[in-house]
Amino acid sequence: MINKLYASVADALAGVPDGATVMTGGFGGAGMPNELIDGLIEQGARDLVIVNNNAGNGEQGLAALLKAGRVRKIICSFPRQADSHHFDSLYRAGKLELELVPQGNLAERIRAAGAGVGAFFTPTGYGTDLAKGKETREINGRMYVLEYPIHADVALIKAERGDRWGNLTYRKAARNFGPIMATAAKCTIAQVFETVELGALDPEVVVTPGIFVKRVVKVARQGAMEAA
Amino acid sequence: MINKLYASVADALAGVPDGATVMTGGFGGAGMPNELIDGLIEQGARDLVIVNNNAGNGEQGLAALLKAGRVRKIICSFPRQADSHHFDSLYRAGKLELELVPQGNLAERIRAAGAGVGAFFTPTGYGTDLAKGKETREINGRMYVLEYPIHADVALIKAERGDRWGNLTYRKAARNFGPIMATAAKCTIAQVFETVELGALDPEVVVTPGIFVKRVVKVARQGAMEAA
Amino acid sequence: MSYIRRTRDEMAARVARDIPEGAYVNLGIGLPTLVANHLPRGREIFLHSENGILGMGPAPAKGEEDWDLINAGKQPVTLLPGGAFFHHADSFAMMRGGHLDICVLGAFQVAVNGDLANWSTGAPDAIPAVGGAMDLAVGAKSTYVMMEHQTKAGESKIVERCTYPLTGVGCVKRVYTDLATLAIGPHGVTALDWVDGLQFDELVRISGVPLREP
Amino acid sequence: MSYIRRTRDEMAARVARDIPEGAYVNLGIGLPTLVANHLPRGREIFLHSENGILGMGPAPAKGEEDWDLINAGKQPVTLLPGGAFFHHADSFAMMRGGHLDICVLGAFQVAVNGDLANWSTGAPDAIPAVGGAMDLAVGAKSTYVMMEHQTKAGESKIVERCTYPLTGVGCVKRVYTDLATLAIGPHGVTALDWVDGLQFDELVRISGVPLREP
Repeated sequence: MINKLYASVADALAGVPDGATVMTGGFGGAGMPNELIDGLIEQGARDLVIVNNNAGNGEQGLAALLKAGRVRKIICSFPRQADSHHFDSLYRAGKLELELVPQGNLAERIRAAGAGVGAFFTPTGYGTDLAKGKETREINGRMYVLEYPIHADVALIKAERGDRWGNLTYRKAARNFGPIMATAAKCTIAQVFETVELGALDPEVVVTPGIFVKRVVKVARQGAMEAA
Repeated sequence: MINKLYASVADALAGVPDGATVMTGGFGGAGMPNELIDGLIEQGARDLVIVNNNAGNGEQGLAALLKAGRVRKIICSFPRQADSHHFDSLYRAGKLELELVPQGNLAERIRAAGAGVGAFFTPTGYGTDLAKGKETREINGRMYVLEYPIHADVALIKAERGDRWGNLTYRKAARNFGPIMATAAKCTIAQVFETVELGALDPEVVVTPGIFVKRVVKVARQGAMEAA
Repeated sequence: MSYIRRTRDEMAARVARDIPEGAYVNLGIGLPTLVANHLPRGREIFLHSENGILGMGPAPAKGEEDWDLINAGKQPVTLLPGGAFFHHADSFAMMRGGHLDICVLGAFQVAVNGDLANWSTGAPDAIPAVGGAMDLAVGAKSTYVMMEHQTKAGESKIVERCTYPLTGVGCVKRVYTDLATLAIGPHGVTALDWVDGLQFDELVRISGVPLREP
Repeated sequence: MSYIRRTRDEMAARVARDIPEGAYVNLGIGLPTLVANHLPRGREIFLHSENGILGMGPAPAKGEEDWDLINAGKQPVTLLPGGAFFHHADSFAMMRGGHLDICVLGAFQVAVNGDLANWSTGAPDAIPAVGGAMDLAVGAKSTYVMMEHQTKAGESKIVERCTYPLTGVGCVKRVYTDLATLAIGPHGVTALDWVDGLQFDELVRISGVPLREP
């Protein structure tokens, strides 16, 4: 019997190696897998490459991971936030490498990794500093930039419900990067607020089929309704 | 007030021009918009380019459209079926142009059109006759073929439920090409078995948001459970 | 003759007037967010948020905030009946694929050829952040900009050529400022309207670039 | 010494034996479809169908057919509890992205370097049709082929070089035939097992290509 449900966050995070590329879901606080990120700090992996839309804010989650000195590089679209001071100071001190990617190119590069697309031409960023040095091409009168997939070793995502096969549903705009990051990582670990019996999720509304998920761990709902 | 609900199949098909590229959903009989295709025969547009997974079988739907001599070219992955005799004879007589595309490249080219991707590198078909003359490239040690989007003027799709904003849900494996074709056409026309009040579709389970749909028409459920 | 500049709300109302029923619209963070408050009641307009929302409604009542339902600026919003959620790749496919009719963005500078600069001032110590700006700039059928006409130092933000790093090339169709509404086309910039009491010659002088009368 | 060829069901059972618990598997149309009937009970294996199904179950009872729930061969199937539906781009992304562990395909020819020919005999009057064959050939972590060892005319279908049009280049890892199980690797083809009574030398002669013993 296949059972992807893990008993604890610590169990679910076992084996994340130093040097791993780790995708973390979330847009602002919505969909941010805070418990898994806290667990990753405990777990101790270092020299990480983080892929996220933002670069952490305040003192929790990604910001705490940065503060703990575990991150070598971050690939994101919007690191600068009102309270992104841990990112800011590490970046200014030259202790953190940054690859800045337009948000839609970030999403499409993650999707391309999951979908086995080798590279794709996108109009976004053409003629800007973020496309400097990249291959460009005119296609049907429009200019495009060639972008490559972003693969990950691990994806940490937050979903709403999950079952023992790893099927997931999400809640409102907390869906954001979760479904595509799940497809792009060798090992996708999902925290959920509720685990359900096999068959309890309507097959029409499963957003992430279990094929993309290796581990599911239930966490208590706390702070989900608060700003993060 | 925006109301995308049309009173009849004929109304919904008004204005499809001669020479149009028309995508038609369906894989085998599942998801095939038979009423809309019958309506298109009535409507009379000629010189069409059809994009579909198959090329019609038996005497109905796409097969009838082919028989009526309305189709100049078909882009599909699997025209040959046990009873695809209308396609077979037109093709053998040189009266129908065929662009044969591996099914996954067909799906991804349709998706690329809807997603504004200018072109993409796919591993599928590399080294085969279907990639002859196409640009190839080695990326990270793997060989890829460059494929371009397929755009359409009109998409005819079959869904299960729809509302006046054009939101759609599907039923089981009848979903197949519907959601991606809806994104790739200038004018997507959906036949549904049920129209519902705005807000009746759970926003978590809308598969095709109304932005991709111009017209929705209700048809009676008949033969949906039969083989087509 | 003297003139009074449009307030931020007047600018937002001016933009809102040009958004027709049935339009699919993305309002950028900052100034453009105000446009939502001025959309005529009874006109059905579909608001898209980059983080996977279509059919976004107004801010919730105090105490009703749901932090899983936020907009691109991370503020709590609501969903209208008929709205839908989707993931980030689908959301940006919606933009990049040209399905949005109008995108309204803030800007540092807009050039007479439609080039847009709104993501970075290029300051050497600045921390770069782009978010969805570049995707929005090229993704809608029409990209509108809403900004003050001049910097605080009195320099025109309508320029011959952007000096700040570009967000998108030749993408802006209209500019709504506190002084005027400008259309950018193949033959240059046309002033569509300007505030009462301001003479056209004065608008041209303030703008510092050639303008055509409507 | 005489030998008896494996029946189609015995071939299917031989393939099924090599599919481990938890595997995500696509069974091609035709012969490979039989494998589903031989998967050991109690071993949870996830069947994928290209038309947007994961967790496909067996054929429904007569009279219970739902024609919105069909497999790649357009035959009615069922869905297991825990299954899911998705659209065609997502379904083929699942393949192309390397998420399937095993894909079992029929074939006209397999070359010693793993080239696969299974979509066209190249006959000048044939109507071409490829379906998902090329996507499946390159999409799974392991592509297995299940076919008769020889054509009706007695020619080996294991060849030095495919004479029929290719479906995929160097993609086949294993071949299950009515005579033997072959593994294709960087050093050529290894016979893993063969039917009782058949001598290895005879298998090599029938195959017409060099084979290694296990």
